[in-house]
Amino acid sequence: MSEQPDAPEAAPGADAAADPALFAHALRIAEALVFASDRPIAAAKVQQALPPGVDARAVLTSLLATTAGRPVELVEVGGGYAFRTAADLAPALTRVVEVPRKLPRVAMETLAIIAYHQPVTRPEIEEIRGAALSQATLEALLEHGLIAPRGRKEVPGRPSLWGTTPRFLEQFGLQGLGDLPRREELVNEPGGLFQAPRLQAGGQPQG
Amino acid sequence: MSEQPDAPEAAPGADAAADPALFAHALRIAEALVFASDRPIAAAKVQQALPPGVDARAVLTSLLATTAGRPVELVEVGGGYAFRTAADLAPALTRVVEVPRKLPRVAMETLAIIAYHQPVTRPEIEEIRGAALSQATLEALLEHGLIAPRGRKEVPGRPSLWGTTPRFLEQFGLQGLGDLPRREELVNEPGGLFQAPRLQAGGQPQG
Amino acid sequence: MTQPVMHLRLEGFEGPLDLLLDLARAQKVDLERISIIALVDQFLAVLDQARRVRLELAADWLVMAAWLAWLKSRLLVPQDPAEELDAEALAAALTDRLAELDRMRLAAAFLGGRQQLGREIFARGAAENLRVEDRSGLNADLPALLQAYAAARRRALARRPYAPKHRKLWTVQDALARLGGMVGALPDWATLTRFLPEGLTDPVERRAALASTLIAALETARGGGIELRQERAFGPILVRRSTPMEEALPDVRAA
Repeated sequence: MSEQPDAPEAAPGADAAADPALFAHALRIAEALVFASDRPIAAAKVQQALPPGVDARAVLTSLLATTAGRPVELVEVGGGYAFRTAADLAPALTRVVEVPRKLPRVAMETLAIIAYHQPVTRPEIEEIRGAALSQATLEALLEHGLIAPRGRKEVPGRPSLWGTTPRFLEQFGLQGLGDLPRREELVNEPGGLFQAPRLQAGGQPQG
Repeated sequence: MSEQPDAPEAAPGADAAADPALFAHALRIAEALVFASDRPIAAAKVQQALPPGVDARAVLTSLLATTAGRPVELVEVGGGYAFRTAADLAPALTRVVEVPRKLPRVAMETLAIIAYHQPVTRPEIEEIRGAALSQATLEALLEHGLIAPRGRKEVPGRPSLWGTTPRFLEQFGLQGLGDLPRREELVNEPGGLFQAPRLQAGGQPQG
Repeated sequence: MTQPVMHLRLEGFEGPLDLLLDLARAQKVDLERISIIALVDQFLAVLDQARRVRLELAADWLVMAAWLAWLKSRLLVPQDPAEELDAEALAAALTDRLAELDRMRLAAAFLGGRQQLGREIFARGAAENLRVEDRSGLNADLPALLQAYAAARRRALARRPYAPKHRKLWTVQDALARLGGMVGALPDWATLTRFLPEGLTDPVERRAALASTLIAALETARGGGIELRQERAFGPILVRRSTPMEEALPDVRAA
């Protein structure tokens, strides 16, 4: 692409250009070497494998041109050269594997508390979990579409109220919130100590 | 797309051949797919990536022909297809690539015995060699991935049975165990079984 | 280096079979025409030389030497024809073993002569991963959700400072008031437990109320307001309003 074989002013590759057979052999070596290398290979390293008098840069530049459009193309990456399958073949080659992720523990607990105590504010969630709640956790749940804001609570600061979404019901295979087991079945709440901020989610099967 | 209405008896590759553009696309996909991997890819696996109606074997056969003589050639090895550097480039490449140490003679003999007598127990190997086999030798072969246990022999002591791996075929560039010289061929030239102590069975497999 | 060549030579062999194979090769004849007797002589000669230089010989060498010597004697002077056949079969088995070892040596040479992956032939150094992982899905089910809720609550509760349970205790005064209020309406004997306050589910609170009510009943009985009766140990305690007219009746019964 860049080297003109008859360009007389081409400094480094000049003598190589004079011997096409030698240059062709160097091309073969360079191609095989880049192929065999386990990481992008620098021009200087390629140079070591080439016959004396052939400039690695000229060879690699030529190889860039000849492999362009091939199913596997030479590319320059990270200070070296490597072969990469052509981008247009990606749809035919890549196999998409679904790897469902687990929610982190904090997110799962937060989601459970929102499910049982909705609509509930962040400070209330922190009170119920007995631990601080990061914004990132709420955002992760939002991103998965599992929770949604449900207006604001009319107390100083007007904190957002959170509730679960239809996507939440779908994820956990619930017809409605009324399908959740009652809280008392899960935890022995000491009667007087813990005043539930909300009435029990299990009790009010709406939706 | 795949069936020719007027040629119902067409062989698998025939309809693909009828559409040169489709076949050319399949060639690109197959080349990229095999090139991307460092292990042999089975024809069946290639088939999955090809457009319907194009026969993988026909594509791979064509690819074997078109890449022959290239610095990186398609070869059939270990039950699949893989790209490998051309043999004539070895001297240039080994100047740059670090080459692992050769297996010692004992290990090579043990490997040969396992290849020909598999599945075989360690005492049986020792019987053939007429000498004790060190644990280190077996471990070296295991470490190289050339041999693998194949269950146990139902005799007193239940010794492990050993066999060669697909990696063994890859290492020595064999398509299958059938590529090994037949036992009769190992009894070499007339004039003396014991004449050539370490003959170079070398480069070419059998005819 | 004072050790003679033979020492080094024997050590170069992988056991007696290896030496036998080497000696057989030196005969430069076909396998079928190999002279077992000559082979035995050569083998024993090598071992003799080794002994002369005080080379320690491993047991398997000595076993092989003894066996070969025995084989040679049977081949030379068979005591009966059956034994001769036997010796010939053993000799044939030995040549078979030597031939098999030789084949395996050739097989090893075949493998060693091939161009090897990673030595002369190279594979793709940096394999490309063509798998794309779709991590957008969520791996969460209802049991996990419920466990998370229970775990969060348990932890939160465990973290709270310990506070003894608040008890609603039924005092003797309470019991006196309730007894006084209820007993007037009773037509006949009633069990003491009828005078307990309603809605007591906690067993501790219930036992405390029972004790208070009993004390209140005893107190009231002492004042003559009611009568108490228990027909057997641990039986129900019965209560009724005192009626002066029937005062004699308990005495009759008691008598």
